[in-house]
Amino acid sequence: MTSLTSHDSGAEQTHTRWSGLLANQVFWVAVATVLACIVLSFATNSFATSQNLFNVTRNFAFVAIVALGMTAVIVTAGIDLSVGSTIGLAGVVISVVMHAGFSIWIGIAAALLSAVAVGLVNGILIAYVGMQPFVVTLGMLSVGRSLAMVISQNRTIFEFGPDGGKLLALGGGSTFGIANPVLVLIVLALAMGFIFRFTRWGRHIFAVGGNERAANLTGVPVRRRKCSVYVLCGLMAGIAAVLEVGWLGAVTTGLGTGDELRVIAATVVGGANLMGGVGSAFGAVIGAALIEVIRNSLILLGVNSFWQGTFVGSFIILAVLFNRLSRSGND
Amino acid sequence: MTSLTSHDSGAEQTHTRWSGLLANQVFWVAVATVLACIVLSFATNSFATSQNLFNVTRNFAFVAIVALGMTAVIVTAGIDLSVGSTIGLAGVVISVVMHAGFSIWIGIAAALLSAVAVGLVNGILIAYVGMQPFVVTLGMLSVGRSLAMVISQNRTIFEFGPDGGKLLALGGGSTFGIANPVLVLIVLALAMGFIFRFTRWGRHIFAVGGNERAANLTGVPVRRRKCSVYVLCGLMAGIAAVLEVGWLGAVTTGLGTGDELRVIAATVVGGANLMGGVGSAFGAVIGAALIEVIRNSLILLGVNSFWQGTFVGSFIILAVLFNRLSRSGND
Amino acid sequence: MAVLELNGISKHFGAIRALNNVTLSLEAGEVLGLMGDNGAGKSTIVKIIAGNFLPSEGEIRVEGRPVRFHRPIDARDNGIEVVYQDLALCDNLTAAANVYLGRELRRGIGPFKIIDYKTMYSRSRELFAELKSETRPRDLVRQMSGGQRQAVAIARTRLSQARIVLMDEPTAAISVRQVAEVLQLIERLRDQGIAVILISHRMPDVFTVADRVAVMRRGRKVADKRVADSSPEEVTGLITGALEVA
Amino acid sequence: MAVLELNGISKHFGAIRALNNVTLSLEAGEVLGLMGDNGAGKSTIVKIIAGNFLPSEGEIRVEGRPVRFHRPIDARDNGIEVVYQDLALCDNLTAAANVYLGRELRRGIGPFKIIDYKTMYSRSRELFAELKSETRPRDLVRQMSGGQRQAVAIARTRLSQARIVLMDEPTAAISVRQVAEVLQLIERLRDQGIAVILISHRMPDVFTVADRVAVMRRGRKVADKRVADSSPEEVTGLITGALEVA
Amino acid sequence: QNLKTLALVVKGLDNPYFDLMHQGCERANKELKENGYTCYYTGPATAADEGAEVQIVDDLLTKGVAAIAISPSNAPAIAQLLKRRKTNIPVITADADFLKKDRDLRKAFVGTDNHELGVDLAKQLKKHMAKGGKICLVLGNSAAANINERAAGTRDELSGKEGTEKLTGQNGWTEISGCPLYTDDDAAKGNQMMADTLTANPDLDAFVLEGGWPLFAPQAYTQVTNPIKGKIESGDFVIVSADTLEPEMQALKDHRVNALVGQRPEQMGYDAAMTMMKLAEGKSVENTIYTGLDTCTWDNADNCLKGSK
Ligand SMILES: Nc1ncnc2c1ncn2[C@@H]1O[C@H](COP(=O)(O)OP(=O)(O)OP(=O)(O)O)[C@@H](O)[C@H]1O
Ligand SMILES: Nc1ncnc2c1ncn2[C@@H]1O[C@H](COP(=O)(O)OP(=O)(O)OP(=O)(O)O)[C@@H](O)[C@H]1O
Ligand SMILES: [Mg+2]
Ligand SMILES: [Mg+2]
Repeated sequence: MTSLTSHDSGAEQTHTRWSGLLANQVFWVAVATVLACIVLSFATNSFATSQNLFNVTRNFAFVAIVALGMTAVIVTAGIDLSVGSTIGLAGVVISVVMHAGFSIWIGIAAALLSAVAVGLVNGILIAYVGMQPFVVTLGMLSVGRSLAMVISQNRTIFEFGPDGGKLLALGGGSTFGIANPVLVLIVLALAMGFIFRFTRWGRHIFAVGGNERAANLTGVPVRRRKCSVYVLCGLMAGIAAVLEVGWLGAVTTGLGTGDELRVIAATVVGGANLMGGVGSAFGAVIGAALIEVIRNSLILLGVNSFWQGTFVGSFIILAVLFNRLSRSGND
Repeated sequence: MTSLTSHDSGAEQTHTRWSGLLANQVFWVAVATVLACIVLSFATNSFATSQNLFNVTRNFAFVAIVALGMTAVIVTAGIDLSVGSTIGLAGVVISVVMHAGFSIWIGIAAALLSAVAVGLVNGILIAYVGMQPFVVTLGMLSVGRSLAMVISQNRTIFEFGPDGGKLLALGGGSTFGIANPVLVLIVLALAMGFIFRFTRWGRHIFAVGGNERAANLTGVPVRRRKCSVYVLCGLMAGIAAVLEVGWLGAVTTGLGTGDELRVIAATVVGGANLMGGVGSAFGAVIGAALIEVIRNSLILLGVNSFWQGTFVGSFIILAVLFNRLSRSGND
Repeated sequence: MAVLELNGISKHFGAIRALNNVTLSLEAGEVLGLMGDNGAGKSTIVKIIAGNFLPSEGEIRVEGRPVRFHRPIDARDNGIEVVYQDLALCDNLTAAANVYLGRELRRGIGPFKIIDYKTMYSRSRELFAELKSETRPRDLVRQMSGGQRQAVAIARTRLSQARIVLMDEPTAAISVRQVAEVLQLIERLRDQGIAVILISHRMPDVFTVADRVAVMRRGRKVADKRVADSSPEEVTGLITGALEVA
Repeated sequence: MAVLELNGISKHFGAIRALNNVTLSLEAGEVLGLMGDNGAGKSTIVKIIAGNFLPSEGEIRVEGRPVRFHRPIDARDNGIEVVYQDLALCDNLTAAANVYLGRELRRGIGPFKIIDYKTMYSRSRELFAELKSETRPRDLVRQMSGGQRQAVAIARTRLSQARIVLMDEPTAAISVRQVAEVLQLIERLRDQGIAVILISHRMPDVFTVADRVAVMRRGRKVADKRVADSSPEEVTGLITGALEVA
Repeated sequence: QNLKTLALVVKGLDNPYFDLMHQGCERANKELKENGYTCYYTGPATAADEGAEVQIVDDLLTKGVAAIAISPSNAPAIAQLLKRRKTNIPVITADADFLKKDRDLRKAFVGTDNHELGVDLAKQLKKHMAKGGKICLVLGNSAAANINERAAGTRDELSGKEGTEKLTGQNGWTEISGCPLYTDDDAAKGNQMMADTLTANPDLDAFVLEGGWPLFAPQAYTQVTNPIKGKIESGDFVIVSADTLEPEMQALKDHRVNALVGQRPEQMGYDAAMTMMKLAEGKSVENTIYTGLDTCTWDNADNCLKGSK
């Protein structure tokens, strides 16, 4: 039906593998990303350096980690606008706790707990009280940022107590030549990919996004599942915050500002559909990668900074457009 | 069905008028707003002053005008994240044109044209190419802001040529003791309220939001309608930009930054449902009013600035929650 | 001359061949019963005639003129009215708004026209009464029972002077009482010289009102004969594949 | 002892009284045909038994125990399986995933269990074959025809050992061939001692398989008698209101 | 010809203040071209986005520029990056500096002392209001270190004690509840907040604007100050503000603000570019290059800026 904007599920395929692949947005975004990388390797002599690749992968790791959680939220037809503030809150919490002399483990636990708490409030209001995700998480965006200011008294924190070195090594260091946040991303992405496909929880969130009423009637614990995706998304934001603080080496209450739109952009460019029922872990990662490659390339190419926004915006649209056009032939 | 988060249409009622009213989010938000105003009139001796009411109404007029356009978009189950950038772009355009010595009419025409152009690009990509509104308008958010920088060369403009005085009077002046932007808002809100209810276009956008496939099958020109709401939303952003520039008396490329979330918050608090099919002009206005009253009251009450975000966020959630709980009794 | 002719229509969805070289013609004032197993392609035929899909191959003629319907409204402009199998209703609108969807009544002068709710409500009430349905024009479709919804979809076809009415299982969810009404309605349509295609899985319904019956199997038309020359048993055999060709 | 009893059940939706003091009982191995005009309240009864709504008044007993179902899964845990009128399918999942929705098969050891797609596909294929439906387990439900969708919904009830099966117009959209299969299936269920409520507007179906027939009118039960003691004409009269009480 | 890049990374492109640095960068370009260099102005789209600034610096180090000047949003984070990268590319700070402990990571600082700017604002305030009073500080983005430093300078000077957290009556100065105001660098929001504060607190005596945001919207600012115009003229109400951009100078001439203390961002941009070129060519530079402050009052409004442009 040419008139309908139905998007194919990344999770299940009919027909042949090949035509399924061609109809898959993730595939096209991956192609676009690889193409961009190849072009850039020839166009600049700094893109394909190991240092730059190290930077690029590390930079998108933070967004991609949160995008994994966001994918789960979007698959249930929800949205989480509070992730940027959650990153700020969790970042402030770990800094304040470690600054006060506690160990890194206590710091991480406190940061993740605070992030999960934000997710839990979102989840309860959305799943059990039945409010619109957009309103709830927009409210929490404001609340989370404000609490971060209250907790840090709006100071920049850059001394992380006795375990400070460990924190900097965790977020800023590398293992086998790969930045630690990237390694964390790889582990989380594989885990989430597996969970989406092979666990009950994974199948249920797709069902909730596909037809919430039907899922409820067939005994899927819809509320519990809906609540859980926001908790997961909060947790991912917390993990990203810990790593980002370690990388930056300092925290202000501005940490993560505006990240919600970046994360959602990555998720959606990676094939998730905001109407629910469609999305994948690999898509989230590849979406984040494409956006970062574009940003990086504009700087390497020395594009006038006023024009950079035009390029980033247009490429996001083009990446998704490319996929639409390639598909319109056979529907 | 207690488990379903179905929201009632603000546009059509069954049953008795009274039970329809009680089930209507707009009604509850209006009650909350009025209550807040009454409480504030007693709690502070400055809220109910004519100067403060003048300020409050003028402040929310800009957001509310754009929220009228956003309501149309959200009713069709779309979203427009580019309005903040559109305000920035249109503001820069009118300033640059008038700064170059052209008359205010040419300036306004150029500003509205540029805003409509952004809306048209959004509309074509969404309606005719079939892309997701979130992606397209997120891209345009970036593009619009960037073009504003390019056009103004990122300078602050505060001299508007020979007609500068007229522009300042238009946006900053008042008529019969009411700020001009408020008068414009009243006219536009009445017009949109009428259009939503009594024109074909109005009925069609509700149909598109309710069931796009059905609307298409029954001969509603779905694509044209979908395109038109983005153009309208762009136009409203353009009008708001002209008034806001007149009020501010200067333009930087930061104009309107972050307004998209403010506008969407107002629309959704005012009862529009992001799943489409539900929304009203009065709701958009009242939603914007409630958010502004909260912001204003926090300053009047001298609330600690770190905590202000917590209050704003919580009140947005509470306004919508109140309505949910009041309704859960009879479903 | 036939009001509607399909010549060698085929339709693929990717690898799936939903229709394979289907040829069909329909006279004015004739009721054609279209039967077939689930997935045989009946709804696909309807959607092609209704301008919902373009056929992959083949040609459609209305009163002898070849036509290409790019949008549903093209088909309607050619006098084709449809009751879709999924009813095509907007849950968030009232029954009356759904009946008039896409052709809202307006009143006023010149370009200043507003929607005429009053007439839409009263006219819808009449249409529902004509169908013996207890549907209230002001109720939201969301809260209606399955049969009430179907009445809304059927009422739509009565708004304009159609030449061809396609009904995709219009009686599936409605009660005995209204089934009789729908069948009578079809007979009245025929008497007005309108051509009707009735898709149904209910053998008695088809044999009551249809002049001709066509049977689809796996995207092909395997039979097309006068009802008088056939029997429910033969048609059942054709549907299930027990009989190869009639 | 009755497997299922409803005592004085009422249900309001705001001002609408969808059910009014309905009392009903069902024995093991009994098939009850539930008929009535559109909007009479049949689906509402099903939804109350299925744990979809709580009744406004009245009591439900399963095998003599009073029960209150707050969620659909509570009803299922009490051995109640349902085919909903709107089928309750997730368009974005495959046929097999829909059949097993809410009770996915898993394999593995201890807490490390993964979804067992293989068994789910093969078992679904068997269930569809049993229903003589040409539904492919790996197809997305979005692309299926109306009858294929219905087969998926019916296949669900076969997964567990139910005591009570509620079918809300299960044959509305399916073809002759499969109607026969569904009716046979109902007979097989009865023979296994399962109680079945069959809602249908098709008189012949009800009279073929039901032991008892109950008729609803405007939220009230107006008749409840053995099929042997009734006739299609009487039931039609009761539905349309031509007969007041049987 | 192939010009070597000297990068100037600012906190955010959306702030008109940084655009003056951009103009300095452009002015320097004329001289730089002859020596084979070009000044490349960049930064994140918004100043709130501090992570993005770190990434941009990282990318520029990778790309391999000849020298880099940074106005850090999150100074310790940029310092941390430099420690990790151990780069040979000469780095200077402009406008805002690193923390004391990190200052050996940069070859020079070009700019003003933000603490001193705050002190100067306080001095101007004291000139008009010797006995103290109820005041409200107006700040920008809550995370902006330079603005917070200015606030600290103002508080220190007014209280007469280093490290004052909040003025609670020291030397007669009190910050009212609900203040400071965070404008998020938004002119419209700044004016709305000032108007609300005036409404709520008729006994307020002064605003100290640690950045000029409300004045960047002259028309709105005019309306906000209309009710207190008379009090400003008579010295019963005082507004002092940072920065001396054109709309602010106009407000000064209209007697809607009592004093302005401005940095010289254009000069800063120029000096930063020139300092970078020297470093790129291996020359040595001074550790701290102050571009100075301009103090403008009603008396010297017409000629206070001569030195900077
Ligand atoms: N949009 C589509 N994409 C892919 N396949 C489709 C699409 N629409 C229909 N089909 C397939 O085409 C075949 C014919 O479907 P159709 O809906 O015409 O059957 P039908 O005869 O109306 O069946 P029923 O009696 O169950 O309504 C089916 O196999 C169906 O799966
Ligand atoms: N959620 C609801 N809210 C309000 N009214 C409802 C709701 N559900 C059903 N109703 C009303 O209750 C009445 C009974 O509906 P129900 O669906 O039980 O009828 P039914 O007998 O199943 O009809 P059909 O044969 O058409 O399926 C109808 O008037 C319907 O409009
Ligand atoms: Mg069909
Ligand atoms: Mg029903």
